[in-house]
Amino acid sequence: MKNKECVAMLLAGGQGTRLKSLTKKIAKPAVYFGGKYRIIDFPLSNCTNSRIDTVGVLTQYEPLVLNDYIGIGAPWDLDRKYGGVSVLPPFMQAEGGGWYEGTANAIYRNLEFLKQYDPEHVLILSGDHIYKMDYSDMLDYHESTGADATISVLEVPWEDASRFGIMNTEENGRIDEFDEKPEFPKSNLASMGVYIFRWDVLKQYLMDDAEKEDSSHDFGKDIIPALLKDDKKLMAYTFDGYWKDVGTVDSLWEANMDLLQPKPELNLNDHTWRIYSKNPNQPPQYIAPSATVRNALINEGCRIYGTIDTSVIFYGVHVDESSVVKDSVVMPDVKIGKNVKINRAIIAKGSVIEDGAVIGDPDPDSEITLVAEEGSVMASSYAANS
Amino acid sequence: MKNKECVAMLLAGGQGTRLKSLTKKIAKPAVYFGGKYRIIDFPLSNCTNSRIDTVGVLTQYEPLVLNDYIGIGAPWDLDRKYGGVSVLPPFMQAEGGGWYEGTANAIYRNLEFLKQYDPEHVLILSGDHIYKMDYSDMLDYHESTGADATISVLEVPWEDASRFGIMNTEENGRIDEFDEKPEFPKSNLASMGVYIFRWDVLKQYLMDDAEKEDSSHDFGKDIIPALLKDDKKLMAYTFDGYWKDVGTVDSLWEANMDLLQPKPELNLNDHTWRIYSKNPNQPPQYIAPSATVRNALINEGCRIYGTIDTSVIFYGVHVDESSVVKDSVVMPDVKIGKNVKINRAIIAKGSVIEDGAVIGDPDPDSEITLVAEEGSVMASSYAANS
Amino acid sequence: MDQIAGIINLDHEQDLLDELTYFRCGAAVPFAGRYRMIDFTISNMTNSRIESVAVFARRKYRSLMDHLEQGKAWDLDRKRGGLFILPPDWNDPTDISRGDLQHFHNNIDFLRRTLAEYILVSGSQHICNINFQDVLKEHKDVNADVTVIYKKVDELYPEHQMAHKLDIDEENRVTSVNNDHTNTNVYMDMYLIKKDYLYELVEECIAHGCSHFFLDGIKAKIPNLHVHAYEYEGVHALVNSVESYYRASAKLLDVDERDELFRDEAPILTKVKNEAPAKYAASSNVNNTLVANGCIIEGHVEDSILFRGVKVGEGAVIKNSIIMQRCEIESNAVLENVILDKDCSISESRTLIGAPEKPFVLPKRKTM
Amino acid sequence: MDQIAGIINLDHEQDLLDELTYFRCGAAVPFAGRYRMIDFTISNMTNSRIESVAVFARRKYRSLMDHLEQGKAWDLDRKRGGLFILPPDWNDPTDISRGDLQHFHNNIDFLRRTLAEYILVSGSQHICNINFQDVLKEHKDVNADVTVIYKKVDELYPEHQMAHKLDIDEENRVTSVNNDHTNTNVYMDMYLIKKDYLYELVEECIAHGCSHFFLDGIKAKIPNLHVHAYEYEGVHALVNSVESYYRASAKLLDVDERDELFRDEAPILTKVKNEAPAKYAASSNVNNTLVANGCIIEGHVEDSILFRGVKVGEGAVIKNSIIMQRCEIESNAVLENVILDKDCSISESRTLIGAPEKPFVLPKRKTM
Repeated sequence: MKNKECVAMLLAGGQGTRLKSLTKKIAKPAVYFGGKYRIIDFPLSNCTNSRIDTVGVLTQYEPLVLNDYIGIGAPWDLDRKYGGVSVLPPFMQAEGGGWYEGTANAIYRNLEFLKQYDPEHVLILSGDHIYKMDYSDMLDYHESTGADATISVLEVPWEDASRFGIMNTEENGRIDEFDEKPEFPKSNLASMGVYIFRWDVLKQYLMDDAEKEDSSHDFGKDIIPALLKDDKKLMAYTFDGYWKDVGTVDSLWEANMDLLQPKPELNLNDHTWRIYSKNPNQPPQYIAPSATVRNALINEGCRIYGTIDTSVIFYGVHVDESSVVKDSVVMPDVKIGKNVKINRAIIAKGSVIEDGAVIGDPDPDSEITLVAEEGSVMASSYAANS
Repeated sequence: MKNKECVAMLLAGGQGTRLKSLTKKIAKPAVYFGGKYRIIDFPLSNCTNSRIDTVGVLTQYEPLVLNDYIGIGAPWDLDRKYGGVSVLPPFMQAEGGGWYEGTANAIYRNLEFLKQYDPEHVLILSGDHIYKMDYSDMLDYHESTGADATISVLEVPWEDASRFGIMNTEENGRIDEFDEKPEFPKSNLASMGVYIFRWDVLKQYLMDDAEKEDSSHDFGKDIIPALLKDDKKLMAYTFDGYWKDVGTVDSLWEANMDLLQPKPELNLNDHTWRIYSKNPNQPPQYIAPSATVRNALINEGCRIYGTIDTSVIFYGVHVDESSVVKDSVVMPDVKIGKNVKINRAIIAKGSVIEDGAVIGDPDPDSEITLVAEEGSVMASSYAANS
Repeated sequence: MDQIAGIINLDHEQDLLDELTYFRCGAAVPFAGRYRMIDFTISNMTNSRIESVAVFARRKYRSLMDHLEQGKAWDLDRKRGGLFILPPDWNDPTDISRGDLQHFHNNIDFLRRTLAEYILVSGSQHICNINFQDVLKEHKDVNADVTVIYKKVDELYPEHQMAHKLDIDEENRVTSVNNDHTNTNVYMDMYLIKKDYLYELVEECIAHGCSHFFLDGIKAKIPNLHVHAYEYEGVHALVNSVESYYRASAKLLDVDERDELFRDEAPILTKVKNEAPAKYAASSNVNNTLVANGCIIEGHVEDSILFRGVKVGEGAVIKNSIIMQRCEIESNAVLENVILDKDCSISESRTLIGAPEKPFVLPKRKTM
Repeated sequence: MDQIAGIINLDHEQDLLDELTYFRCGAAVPFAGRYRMIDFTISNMTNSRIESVAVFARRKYRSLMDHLEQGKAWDLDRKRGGLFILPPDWNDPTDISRGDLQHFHNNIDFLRRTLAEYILVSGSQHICNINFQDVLKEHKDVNADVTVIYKKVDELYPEHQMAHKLDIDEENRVTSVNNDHTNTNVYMDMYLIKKDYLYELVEECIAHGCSHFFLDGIKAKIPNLHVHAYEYEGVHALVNSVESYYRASAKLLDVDERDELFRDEAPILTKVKNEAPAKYAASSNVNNTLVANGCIIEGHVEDSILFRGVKVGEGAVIKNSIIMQRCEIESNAVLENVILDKDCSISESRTLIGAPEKPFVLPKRKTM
């Protein structure tokens, strides 16, 4: 069999506890975004659009929804005969087994998977970010600079730099130092958690790292520092475009609201870079005579009889007469009764909001209200953060 | 979504230690059989031929080869949009996780998977046996008798009965007693490890069993006795046809030899009941002028210059001039040099047998010789059992 | 459960939808915002657990092939069974069959290979949500030779005049198939028949030089056969002209009609396009309209259907119209009683107004 | 890496394989025990990382469609790119294109949609194992307008007389395309061209009423274009007649020829059939023969090729013959210098002997 130029490994095992009840039953990469998608649609679509056709998805926490969602990879054109998408949970071997103990350990435990394809390079991705990126451009840069590893970075505002892993680089882009959340950042180039390694280098460092008892087996904390220590050639590849970590309820809400700009930075209608997702097969959305819809993203299968203002509405949502949904995100199959008022909220999948209920706080400084999955909200209740 | 009439759960986690080095790196269901197949091809093909299109494959031990082999299920027509084949390894949940602790525990831990399809019945299969069976006939029987569970049995010679789990039945086929390897069997109806349960009954008994601290969480040892104790309706469905447990090196060899009968009981050429398997895409086999081939099964991609007598040869095997392979099974991609003598042996995948080597013992009472995977046998060595 | 195989016979369907059928057959005409006509027939078949479907195509089937992609959307791209599009490409000089019998004769392998005992033959013009297993059950209960499916319509429209009608006795046996303009029992171009019996009738028809299997092989034999009439009672539309297409589309804006047609337990499936959710600008004003994904709406739309990827500029006004895939309506354009085929562009401030009873139709890729 | 899209143009290929092409085009003829002719072209394309392939089909393409199944075997049943079988079904009354220009004109969407910058156009009659990325590299190195591929053959056989030949100067530029019967530079019906340039030439050809793109659009322009000749040096056979088919098949019994054609790193793929391994009975005697899976052999076979699922009864003798899928040779039958198409049956003790230079051909499903 032919070997592969580049295989992607997508770390999708995170629980994402800061997303509260949204990740009670599903792993973070399976969380909904943008009226139609799940977070993992972005890295998977980036792969297929970048012509990377072999992706290992490392799962651990509540993989059932993710497994079922990824299925055979058909939505992302990753249902390939050789390669395609493979879900890689922890497994047992003759010499025992156990859970993945860190990002590097998860890849280390799947070296056999990588050896099957014997790639030249390995692309490491995480399933936590919303962005559109052509990994093949990064790969070209990685190959042309002859780097051992290339780390994708983006310029963040200086005042935010101390919240990120910061790459300090020489003029030519070579990384000479890595500062994890530095108090006094020397650069504003933040790591996006997207790495390309030469396969032989990665293999060696993962095997060495596995031997170290004091290692936390993490790319940022252990592998990158070890490479730098050995004076390996690490290059920073600057990405410029929309990139958002949606790790909290607030940032998830914000990223959804970003899509409602007249010309959003993240263009979902670009036919040369489609974001693929599993299709729920619903009829077109219906906007009734009584409805008022403005500044909104609405998906198929919805029926809108009320008012939607500056909101993102997933598939199969019904909004009855005289209800107002404002500055909110309504996830799939939510049923909203009459005379409901929703402000600055995320309503999780399958919730039922009864007639007259009032949810959320219109105060722009208030926290975003979250209604838990398959929650039921009565008229008398005022949904607390769950 | 529509619910499914019957979902199959295939237990494929076994290590199969009695197959020695054949299962060092792969789970037992992935072991090769019949010149072309792996054991798991049989239950998977039975499912698709029985129009059961939803199969969960429970893996645990060394799942990489099995995962890769099953892939998206395309060879068995199980690459379905809704349903199809799903590989189900152990996973972590908010409340923790761990390895599967028994056949019943493995199913219990995947109740959420089954709930997705909300089937009427669940078919439990194991990945250890070679047989062709129409599960839909068994399902019809199960439905027509209104049983809570139906167990497929076959008549074994009385003298062997004490090696099996024996079902004692009333005249109408109702099971009144289950004897695990009885010293003095009252019946010769042995369980094949193929069960159909009503989904509501199975769910209840698995949940009850999970609570029991003294349970070994095994279908044969715990679930079936519990059902019998509660006087549930358990029916025996008599299967008559070829069925073979290939759990040892000798039985695996025997089952291969069975195929060489002029009219083998297990007909692999029946187009109404094809055994599907992943295709290695090799050109046709070439039988050279110097070759002598008789009483053999040979697969594509082979080149035969020597003598093949009463043997099963997998794909990509080369046998050079003046070598004789007799009463043996040669697994994929084995290279056999000149003047080699092989008798009563199983040569595992990728082995290289050098010129002049002598392997195995022609004595019909001798044990079958096993050459380990990717083994190399020199002229001077005499392969020991590994 | 007994198995049924499906045949979608487009052989005698005429392409009378004017501009909409210049370059495609009627079965490939877009309908209901994201579907094609044939999606309803195929989905009804797969929802009835039919796993083998043959499409007898004769003319203008290229866009049909593109759309169907070997049945992918219906999970019919299979090893066992699946969807077969069968255009006419036969080269047997000894073949004497004519009309749709050519299809039955030359595609006899489809019938031979399927394990199904019964065959459901259907056209593509009757939009409905029907379960053919129910039809089979009735077929077996009354022990019929052939079961034909009909709809008793409340009111007769011009499109019904082009359909055959059934006279039925008190035991629901068909006594005649006719064109009586007052008869409201509209034959839905669907019948169920045992495979072996279909064989037999096909051979007989060919031997007698027939050219229309239903008329010559079944209708002509009504006195001698037990032809049972199955009444379909659900939502129904017959689309065989621009006017009936327009009328059927307008009915979709009714919530009850829509709920009966699009059902969770018997979904209508179609090719997936991966469009983003529809986007409504602050300036948009949309009422009583079906909108598919990928639309970007800045203007005013009412009583209309927008297919996938339609752009409506600021100040544009669309009423009582059907706008197909990827049309662009620039700002301040006015459209009323209009059907735009795919990829049309309407320039700024342009006005197009058709009659309510005869919409103005623009063919594919037109710029005005 | 630059992207290439592929076009397999069957438009001008004649079906001259007698009985073997009565009901199928040459591209669909079974070859080498388990393949069809077109498998080699498609596999060469996918092995060269070509991800979009269009097949311009004109006649007898039904069995081709069945075989290709939208490209499944080559992993070409894709969302992005993939395999498109394009039979002629165009209905634009304003279309003035002729010959294979009709295909280029009516399928221009294929070219528009692909992201590839280069197009590789090939026929289906040249059996080889070639990497088109190597061709592209040379094409760019010499900065050619068009690169045509040829094979310098050792010996000229009748089949080569039907092919075009190339005159080449010392810089490997083509100076003429001709039918010189002594020229051993056989044009392989394959050329590489930039997509935009292909567009341009196609439009020019249509405007001038041309009907053969290669002859009118490329050959006629050789004085003005930089047409580079790429020499393919590997194993090669041209199959355009029964005799050349028979000769090419016999060559496959040579281990070196076979090793060059079937390579692990550039495999030839085909539709999967799920046949059991071939079974050799105790009475079998097989020599110098290629055997596909599903065969059950009880008789004597030498210097032959058996396709999938062939049964050879006890005492039957087969020599220098090609036996296609599912033929049954009953006991004591004798076949020599014979080609049996699919599904033939030879009854007990029957003898059929052709001439070594002109094999006896039996059409599909014949019983003798």
